[in-house]
Amino acid sequence: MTQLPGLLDTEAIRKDFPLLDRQVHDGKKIVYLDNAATSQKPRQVLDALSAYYERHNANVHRGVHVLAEEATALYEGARDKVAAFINAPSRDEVIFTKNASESLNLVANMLGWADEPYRVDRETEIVITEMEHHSNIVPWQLLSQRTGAKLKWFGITDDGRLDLSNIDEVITEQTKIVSFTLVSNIMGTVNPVETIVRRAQEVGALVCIDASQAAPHMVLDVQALQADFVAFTGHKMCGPTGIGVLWGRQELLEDLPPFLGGGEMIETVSMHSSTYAPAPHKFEAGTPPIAQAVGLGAAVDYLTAIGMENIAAHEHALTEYAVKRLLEVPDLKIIGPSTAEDRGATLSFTLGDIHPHDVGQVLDEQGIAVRVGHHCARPVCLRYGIPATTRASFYLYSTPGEVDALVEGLEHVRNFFG
Amino acid sequence: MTQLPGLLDTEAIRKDFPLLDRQVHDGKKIVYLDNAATSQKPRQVLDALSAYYERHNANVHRGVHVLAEEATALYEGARDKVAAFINAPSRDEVIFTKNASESLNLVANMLGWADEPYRVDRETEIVITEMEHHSNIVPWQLLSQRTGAKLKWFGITDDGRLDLSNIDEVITEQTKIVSFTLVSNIMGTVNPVETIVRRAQEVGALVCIDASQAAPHMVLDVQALQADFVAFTGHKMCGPTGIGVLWGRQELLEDLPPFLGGGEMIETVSMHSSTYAPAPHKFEAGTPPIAQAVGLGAAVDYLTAIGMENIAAHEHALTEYAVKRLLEVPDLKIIGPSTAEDRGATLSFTLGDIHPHDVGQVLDEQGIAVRVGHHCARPVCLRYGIPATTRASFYLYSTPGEVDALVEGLEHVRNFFG
Amino acid sequence: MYQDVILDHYKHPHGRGLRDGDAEVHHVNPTCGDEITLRVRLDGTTIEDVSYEGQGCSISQASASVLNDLLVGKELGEAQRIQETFLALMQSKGQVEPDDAMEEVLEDAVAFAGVSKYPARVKCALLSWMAWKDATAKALSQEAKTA
Amino acid sequence: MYQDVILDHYKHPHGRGLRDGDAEVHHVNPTCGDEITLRVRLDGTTIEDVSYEGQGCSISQASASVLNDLLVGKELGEAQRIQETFLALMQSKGQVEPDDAMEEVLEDAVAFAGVSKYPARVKCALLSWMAWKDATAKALSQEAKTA
Ligand SMILES: Cc1ncc(COP(=O)(O)O)c(C=O)c1O
Ligand SMILES: Cc1ncc(COP(=O)(O)O)c(C=O)c1O
Repeated sequence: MTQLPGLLDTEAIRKDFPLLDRQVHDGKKIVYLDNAATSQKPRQVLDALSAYYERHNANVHRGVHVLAEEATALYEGARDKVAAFINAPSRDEVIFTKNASESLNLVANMLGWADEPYRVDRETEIVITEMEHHSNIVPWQLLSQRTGAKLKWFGITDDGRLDLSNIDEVITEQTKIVSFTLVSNIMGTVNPVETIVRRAQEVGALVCIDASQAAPHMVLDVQALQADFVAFTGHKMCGPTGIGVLWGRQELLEDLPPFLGGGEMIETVSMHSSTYAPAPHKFEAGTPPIAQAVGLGAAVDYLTAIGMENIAAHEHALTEYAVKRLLEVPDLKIIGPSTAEDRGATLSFTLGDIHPHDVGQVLDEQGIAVRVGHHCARPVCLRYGIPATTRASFYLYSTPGEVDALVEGLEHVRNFFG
Repeated sequence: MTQLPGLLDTEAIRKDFPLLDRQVHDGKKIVYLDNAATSQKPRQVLDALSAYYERHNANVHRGVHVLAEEATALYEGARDKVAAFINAPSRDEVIFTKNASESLNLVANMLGWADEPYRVDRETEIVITEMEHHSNIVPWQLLSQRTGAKLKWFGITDDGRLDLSNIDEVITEQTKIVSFTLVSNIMGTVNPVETIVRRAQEVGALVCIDASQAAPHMVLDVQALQADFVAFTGHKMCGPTGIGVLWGRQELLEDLPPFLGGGEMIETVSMHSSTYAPAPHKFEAGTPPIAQAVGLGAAVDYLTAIGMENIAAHEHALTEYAVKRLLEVPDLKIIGPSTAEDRGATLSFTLGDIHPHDVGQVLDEQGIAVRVGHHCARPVCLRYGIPATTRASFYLYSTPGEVDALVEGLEHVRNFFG
Repeated sequence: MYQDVILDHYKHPHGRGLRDGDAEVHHVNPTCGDEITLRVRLDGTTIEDVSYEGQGCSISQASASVLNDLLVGKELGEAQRIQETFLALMQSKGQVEPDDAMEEVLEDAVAFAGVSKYPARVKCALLSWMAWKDATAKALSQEAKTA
Repeated sequence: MYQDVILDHYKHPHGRGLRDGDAEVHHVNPTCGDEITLRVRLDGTTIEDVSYEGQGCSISQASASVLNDLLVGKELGEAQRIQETFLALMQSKGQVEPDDAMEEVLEDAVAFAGVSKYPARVKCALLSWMAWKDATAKALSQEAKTA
């Protein structure tokens, strides 16, 4: 067994994840390297879900019976946990959504319906980047189409970094909002937040950070980031599906208009008009994802107990090893940074002219789960003139042995199609 | 034990619901009469959730590995189950959302961004009713504010029915959409769909039905309803929180614009423009509530096995009994229909001048969980000049014994505050 | 939660009804529809009367009655101290066991300690107190203007 | 899934390259980026040539090669029957075990039976067949116009 400094005790950790014992294709133990798509869930999270449904299930808020009080305390308790996890100045800045995509659409729509000084219209500009997930592209394209605002973006360099050389032309006095990903979901690139935030602040633009690929893997401190909004999603960080988070600065959440209307988000309703509850409730219409919030709270507890610094160190060591081993595979070309510096544990590559679909399929036959395609970041594939990539992505339970299995698997792919 | 004709074998059914064994306030077994807020979940649904997370969890669509194929099959299989449950002409007409509120907002926003002939603007009118849940009021108020369309509504009669006497003045040639609830969540009233749909069709208006309080309790056949959109929510029908459904007619889903933008809902994305996937995916941005859809599929299986007609018959018998027993309580006044005809198993009432908060609290001390307040239907309270009601609502596991417990509990409340 | 003291005040409220005042406010608890109209009459810095009318649950009604008992006749500074003590008790989530010192200040109002365990009801207990604070501020600012 | 027959066609595609044609189409599978440019040349109702160029996975490439084998030289009616049989096989979700009659019609293409179990790959296998159908329709409508 390869031993690397900085690794976690994966033997112990893997015992918490029932799915990692799964066997596929006649008894092959699964090698799960599709963590950028979604993570597996520890027993602790599944237990929290069951306990919620078996003992405390009720609709939240306004109830005077025991179950309603308990469910409300659990749901709002999850908000406290998430707020602490991201070092939010106030728990009321944490909005629960259904996923990161809704969080990002929420920001775009708040601004689309906002009054001055936030209003986005044909006089103004929106800035994104070429390495965004579709969920941080399409909402801004829609906003741009519907308001007339101009959509601009940063390009990418040959080695998978943001090209900020023209930052002063991209972010201008017309810019109302800059939205970008902290970590690329296709290339693993970690972006230089400070440089972008500084320029945005100079021109008075708001900053929205897509932390979907960051929150699971590193310390996320919304105050240190100095952003105005930060979005992420539960299912990639050991939590259930069906829950996302938007953190936003309190004064913005107070000033900006609501998005979805309905129960829970109101203060008082008459047929003629309604007034809205204070944030976060203003942005949480309808019965929220109660059990899912409770599950996310348990996930945050789980990650915190292991320590986000330790998880980051583990993944860094593993990435260093994986980059080295992958570059030994003939004809393999990494799309994105080809060192372990300023990058996450997500590695995209091409393998000669073998199509990623074929790479993925033959790996699957060996029990190795990777993702193939454009990974909801098609502009990156267009940028590099490739139809798709094969992507292996690691998490706190991934091991050097799994990296070895991947490399062996790729050798097999090469022989198979050689 | 009271025996009524038409009752289900609740002794067997209750064994499926772990929460119903819950004891509160020093060993009192819970009497859960807050089913209009949310239902409890059978073991079968909790098992489906666990099995999904423990054995099949992966992100859906586009994956070539086993887990991704299995997760996709389970998620899309849930869509098949829901489509069959509501007798949808096509599975592609079933959109998964996070809750009924999102479903209703989705319809309002589709129309807000639509081109002719669907476009809602200052020349047009939107029709709702005074007995809607806030989730079927606020989205239309927002749409009306943002487009200039006029919002109109049907009033309510003294005995809790829709007042359709002026239907030809309310629904006119200017009406673009009529949105109303099939069953009132505060009064239990079952509304006369046919009359409203006929008039809407006459003037060429679309019809959206809020079936949140119907889907859990009766046969729901979207073709028989002849509506254009039908919305409901998973957590009230034995399913998990975090999942809702919007059914829409295929041609409308093809014609109408998307709402949330992001991964999964696109066909192809470039930085300059995007094209959208066909429905239902067009309306499902981001990672969907996968486990929650699977759970809802299991809920639908569970309900179907018992039989929606049987559940309706059970609740009808129980409601008849409950109405009779409640009217025996001095000073108790039912808000809404005071017979069991054309009404669901949701009973709101006032008890002399004892405030509902006090009624609910003292019932809670006896282990009886009811809801108090305006039940997200404040216009109904305004209509009847009351601050709030106490609401008891039943489901397939409710028993005549629980009705008796409620009536006894209310006697205690009267003595306590007498 | 329903201490006898609370029920007594609910059934036999003290000082209920609207009488002359220097300022009037109307407060509503939108989540449950509780309402109160409350007037304050000052004599210099002494509270001469707090009169009120409203509808709501036993907790909100009893709380208004207790307030009338506690504050009428007091100096403003003293009244404010009582109000703050009551607020702290209500926000204690059932963690505070009223001691003799607190009972000295709050008298009958210590009976509300149990209510603080029920987040949904804390607002009911505070409704009249918030209204009083508001009305007093209003009365003082009017006085300042006319002075 | 990767039958030897499929791998052979992938490594040594038949009839690859663009040659003269009566109509050309360009089809894309947006989910994976597979692309094909395909031309059809007709001689009356006989398919004289199907030429193509493209990029994609082994399944889509092999499928185009098999198509060329099967359809070139056939009458249109016959070709359509083959196309429909192949489509049915691909939509069978692995439920159809090709029998002799089917093998008679599809020859090497029965090797794709295994692909039908993989929903994500069925579209790859069908890409060239859909392109052929489209190109043929185009060629026929052009002919009709010029006739
Ligand atoms: C009639 C009605 N419509 C809509 C809703 C909203 O459902 P949800 O809160 O799940 O969005 C509810 C329940 O809360 C309801 O009873
Ligand atoms: C960088 C990034 N942003 C946004 C998303 C969207 O998250 P979700 O699909 O949970 O909405 C993802 C993952 O899919 C992602 O990787």
